[in-house]
Amino acid sequence: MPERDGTIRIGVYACHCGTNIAATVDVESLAAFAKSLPNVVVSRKYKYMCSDPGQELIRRDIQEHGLNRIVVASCSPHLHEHTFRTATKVGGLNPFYFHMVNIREQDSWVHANKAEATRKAMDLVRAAVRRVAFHEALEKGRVSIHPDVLVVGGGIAGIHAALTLANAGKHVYLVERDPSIGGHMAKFDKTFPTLDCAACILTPKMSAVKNHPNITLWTYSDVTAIEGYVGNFKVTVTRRPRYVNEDLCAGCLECLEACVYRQAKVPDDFNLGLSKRRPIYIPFPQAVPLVPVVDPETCIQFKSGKCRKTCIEACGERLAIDLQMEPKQEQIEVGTVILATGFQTVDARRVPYYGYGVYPNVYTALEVERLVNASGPTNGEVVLRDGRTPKTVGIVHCVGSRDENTNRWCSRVCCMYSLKLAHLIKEHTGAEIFNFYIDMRTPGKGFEEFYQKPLNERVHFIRGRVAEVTDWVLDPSEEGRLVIRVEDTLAGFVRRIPVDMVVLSTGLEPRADAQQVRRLFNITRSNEGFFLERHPKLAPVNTFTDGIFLAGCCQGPKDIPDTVAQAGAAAAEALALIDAGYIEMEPNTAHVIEEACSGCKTCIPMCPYHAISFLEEGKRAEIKPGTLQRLRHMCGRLPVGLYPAEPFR
Amino acid sequence: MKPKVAFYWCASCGGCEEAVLDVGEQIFEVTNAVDIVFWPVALDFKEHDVEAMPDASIAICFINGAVRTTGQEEMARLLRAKSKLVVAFGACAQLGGIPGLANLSDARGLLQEVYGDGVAPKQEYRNNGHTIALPKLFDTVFPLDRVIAVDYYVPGCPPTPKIFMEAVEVLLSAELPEKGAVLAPDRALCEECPRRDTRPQDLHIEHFRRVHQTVIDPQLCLFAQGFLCLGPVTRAGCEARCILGNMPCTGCFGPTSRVRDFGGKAMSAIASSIAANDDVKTLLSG
Amino acid sequence: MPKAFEPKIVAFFCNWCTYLAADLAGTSRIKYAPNARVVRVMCSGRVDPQFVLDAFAKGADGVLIGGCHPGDCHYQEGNYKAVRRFRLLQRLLKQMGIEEERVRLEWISAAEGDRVRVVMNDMVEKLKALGPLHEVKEQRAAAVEVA
Amino acid sequence: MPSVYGYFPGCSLRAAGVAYEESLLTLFRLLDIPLEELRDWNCCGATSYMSIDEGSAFVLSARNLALAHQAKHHDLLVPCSACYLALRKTQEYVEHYPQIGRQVEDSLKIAKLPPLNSVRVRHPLEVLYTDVGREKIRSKVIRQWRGGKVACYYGCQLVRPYAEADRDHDPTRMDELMTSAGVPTVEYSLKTKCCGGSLTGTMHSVGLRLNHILLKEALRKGAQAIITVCPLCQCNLDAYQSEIRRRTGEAVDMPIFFFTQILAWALGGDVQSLGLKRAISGRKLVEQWFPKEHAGVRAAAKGEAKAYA
Repeated sequence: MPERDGTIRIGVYACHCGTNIAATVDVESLAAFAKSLPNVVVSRKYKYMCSDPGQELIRRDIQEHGLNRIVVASCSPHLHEHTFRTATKVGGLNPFYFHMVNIREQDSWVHANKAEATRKAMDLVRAAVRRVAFHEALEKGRVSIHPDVLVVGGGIAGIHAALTLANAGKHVYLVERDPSIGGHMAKFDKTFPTLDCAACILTPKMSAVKNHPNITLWTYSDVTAIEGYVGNFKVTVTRRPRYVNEDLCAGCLECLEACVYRQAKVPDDFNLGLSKRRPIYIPFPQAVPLVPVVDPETCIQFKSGKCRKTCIEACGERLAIDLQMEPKQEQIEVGTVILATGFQTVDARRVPYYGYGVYPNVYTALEVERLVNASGPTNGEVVLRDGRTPKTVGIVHCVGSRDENTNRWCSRVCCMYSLKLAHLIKEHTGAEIFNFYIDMRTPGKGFEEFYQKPLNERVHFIRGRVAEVTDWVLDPSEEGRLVIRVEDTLAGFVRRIPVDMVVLSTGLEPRADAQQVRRLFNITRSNEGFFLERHPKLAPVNTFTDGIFLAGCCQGPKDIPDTVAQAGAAAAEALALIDAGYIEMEPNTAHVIEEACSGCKTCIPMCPYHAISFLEEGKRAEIKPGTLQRLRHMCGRLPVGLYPAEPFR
Repeated sequence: MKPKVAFYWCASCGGCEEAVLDVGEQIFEVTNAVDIVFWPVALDFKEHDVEAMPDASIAICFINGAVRTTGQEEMARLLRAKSKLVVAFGACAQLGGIPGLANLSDARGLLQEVYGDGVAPKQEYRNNGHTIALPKLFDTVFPLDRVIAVDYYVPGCPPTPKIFMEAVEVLLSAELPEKGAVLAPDRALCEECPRRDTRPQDLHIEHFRRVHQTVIDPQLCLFAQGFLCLGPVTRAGCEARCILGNMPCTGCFGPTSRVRDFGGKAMSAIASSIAANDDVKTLLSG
Repeated sequence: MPKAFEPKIVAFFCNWCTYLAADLAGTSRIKYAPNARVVRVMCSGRVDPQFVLDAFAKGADGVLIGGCHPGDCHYQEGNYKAVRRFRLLQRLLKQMGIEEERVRLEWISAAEGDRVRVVMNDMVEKLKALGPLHEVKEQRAAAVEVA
Repeated sequence: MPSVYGYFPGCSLRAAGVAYEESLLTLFRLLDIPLEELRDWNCCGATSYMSIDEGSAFVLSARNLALAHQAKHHDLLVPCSACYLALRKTQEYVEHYPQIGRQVEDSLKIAKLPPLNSVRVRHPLEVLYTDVGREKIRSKVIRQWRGGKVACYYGCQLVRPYAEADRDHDPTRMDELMTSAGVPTVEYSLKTKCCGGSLTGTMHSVGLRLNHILLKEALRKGAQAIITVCPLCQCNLDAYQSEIRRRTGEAVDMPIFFFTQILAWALGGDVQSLGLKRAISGRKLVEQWFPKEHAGVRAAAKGEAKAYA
């Protein structure tokens, strides 16, 4: 729609949002007020501006009244700015001739006094009407997307995302900090609610990663630097030395046997210290890649330089073991990034009254996962540290979850894995099992049905938060056992239940280094510390940084099915960008007004993205082509020449 | 008949008056072209002579200095009535200039500061049946356009001969510039600074200096040396005279047309060039 | 009876944190004082001192700038730039006779909806105690007799 | 470490807990740490008052803090756990609840006392552990322990809710100090459980039961004595053992010490100046472990705490 003789003709639309706005803001007077403002040609109110008829109003008015600027007073621009820009465009105007006024989130919902809220709405609308006249028509630029993808974290989330992308023909760099991919899932025995063997469903995917021609797998590695922006990230990956050359090693593992340590003496991280390993080791039998690692902290050669180096001898002609190996930096370019950095379980010592670390027979659930696992430290035997088989077991739910003293959130998986462990321990030992829960939460497909299984197996369920796990004795029957003190809130009295083994169902929390990762990738964390998604419902795998997506528990606690679903979604989001080949950039970036630039260079070091360069010829500043995307903050520090375009003047 | 021109000074050091004469022999070109009808510093016309002139009979009136007293305000209003064009001449008339520094205090504070407990000037003095009254001080010093409508601005402390001659030329020509224009280039001083090329592209200033504290390098960008040179935010047109004298720019030409608040913008530019890697704690604690 | 003084606040909120926090306050139905008018900027680093001075010149009693916590800037270091300028601006305003409490820089992350309430209410309370900015200014314009 | 600590004895140390004060003063003298008793101190406002009229209790409590401020004390030593908690609670509430803060301030104004301040309320356990340190104590030990194993019992008020004197659920500092003094301790999982508190007076059988559990478990863990930091805990555990014997027929008879008694003895305190003669239960062990001939450093006479500073 062409402008009539260059005059500004504004349409203002005030939204009731049902009663969300109308209950606190007098929308009628707001619309009347808007009509009285300069350049306002049309002013309307409507029940739901975001609805089709609401948008249609805008379109029609643009055509019938020759409007050339649109102001909508409704909700937050984070919600519907795009909607109304589109409506403006459909009406035939440049979408940037639109401006939005937030009178819901920042007005009607936060104020109680109707007169005050209405006054505020009027002020905001007046400002918007004044400002929208300055808006300029902007065209979206395009930036090409590098087709390669970086996936950070090789747990089930990272593995699934990487495979999805690789199967779609994209090249993926999968970076894992541990010596093997597999993550937490590799430690599990069975998975709820189907009791699939975790290894049986995971290891094929791990091998597929290793063998996929489109996946470059770097384990024992960290992303140490990233710069650039969506479509064009430059990433530095530091590969820590594992002292065994991945290309030369055949995975025969003879070096492990040959180690001068006859007895394994180092606590095994993968088995949470429940077993021992040698200084040269593989984390677990199905490790991918199946290449040993030398731990310089415990290897005699590293400590004293006086080892017989029997490992090197055993390796023989392969020469795969290289104790001189140095960290190596890899530089890659990718267009998108999927973060799947996972979680950590709560340190059970943070709940001192449950006695973890004090009484040897108090275990964490993850430790018991290893105990019930056939390839675990006890070959699947559930035995106590002294070798006895427990006759009674107490499983304490919500350790480090739903707790003001540790973490407030529900960790979502503990109820289900506790049921699973109850079943597995029962199966392995026939022990009498007590579950202590606050609420049973089984909100997944087949979950509630699964709850029936331990119920039918006569596992006891006691509703009440456990007060303490202790060793003090009231009754001779408690002698030598652990006593769980709990208020049974269904029976209505306090109970003391002596058991042989206590399993603490520890919750999920952000990894200790989540803050560093957040800074590195320039994303946001939510209050509890997990990475923040762009929108909790409508953009659950996006971040506020374009081109960086989230998958799995780094975004919040979730089970394997949800993790895999989210990993697939993240891969799909990345694919959508890659297959489009380009991304439309928000055009509201800085630009240089050439005739105003005096070449003072003040702006050049100001830009954190190094997007401004100085042209010796003509002595002018210039925004480097293709670097506009991250300049959206419009450089408030620029003295004269570099001026922000609309709408963020 | 030659067009009539007037000069007047308000709160001013007199430098702008000299600046007119600084054009040297060219002054005769001016006097050939115009009739100077009022110029207290040089010619013996009085206020009542101006009062006697018909309204709008003066073609151009150049007023320098800020408005500090009621007397200056009265003269400004009188000249406005008698002139077709009023030009705020020099930094004080345009922006407030050095007299504007008095706005850090009020009038009473000012008198206290200057005279203390000594002999203060009297508002009225009587002798032999005659009374001499002093004009009253404003609490605030105003630039000229806060008191009367101003048509054009000639910046500078003082305006250079070149700027002055160009202004006279253009104002006598048939094609007048847009009302309210500042008659100097709308670019920053760096544009015409002889040291522009010596400013590094990645400037991070670690220490600020005052000119008396150190030996000033006569070649290098003064801002890069840590002096508060206002070149990046100041309007060009002075031909970088201070810089040629090895002194940082004090901003007498005022801001360019795109700057809303000169001081604010200057501060912004300075703050932005402070070394980026400050300790965060120091930053946050101020 | 004269109406109680209600301070006018102009707030500049960063699009990525404080503006989202204010949205969150809304969705959480947290109630706070209605005195501020929020201007959305893409980064607290975009807040030119000119904006603040202009707000005061046009009748604001206080200016609030909301940015991301140090280290959390969406544009890497915009908030550091903001804090530098803010420190200088505070000194300038003090010289101009504008009390320090009238301009405030707060770090409010997208998750801190309640912090918006706390800061807004606190600022309104402090400004009420200070009174309007412009009463002082009007007085200054009058002519004063010399002795 | 301040050069002098303000000292707030509280009522218990002048009544049932005299032994605590006697041994504390001896111990601090042995360590050359001057204590200066707060002049004109009053009730800390503790438990019972706090639950009947909180406002007045805070004012009472605050007066002591204000006096400490007036006397320019940086640290105020408060040996009784109830006093310690009452004073700490007052500081917290005054700071976080403006209404209480105003009430307290108004009342102090009437008494012409300065408003509340930042006096640090310190329990001797914390002072000995952090300010003095285990090293120094170990170096000053001159008597070798010949008694049996002991159970260190911390009680409730010292560490909850303000876990400043030690960790809230698993305090260990008394155990560590005992080890430094060469006294063997047992793992005692009831170390922060209820001693019966004032229930021994109001609901006697309930209080007695709680009390009994503590004694029995200590015995079961192989301890021959219980060490305490609180006059109420000490009194409860010490005073009712004969009644427990009578009611249950169990042979409970173990001495209950203040940790200051043990430490002062180990550092060479005069056995007469440790209040040991005031023990009710386990007298035989007391006499055996602390023979009369152990003379040595004495604290100044009662009420003269200031003089020896």
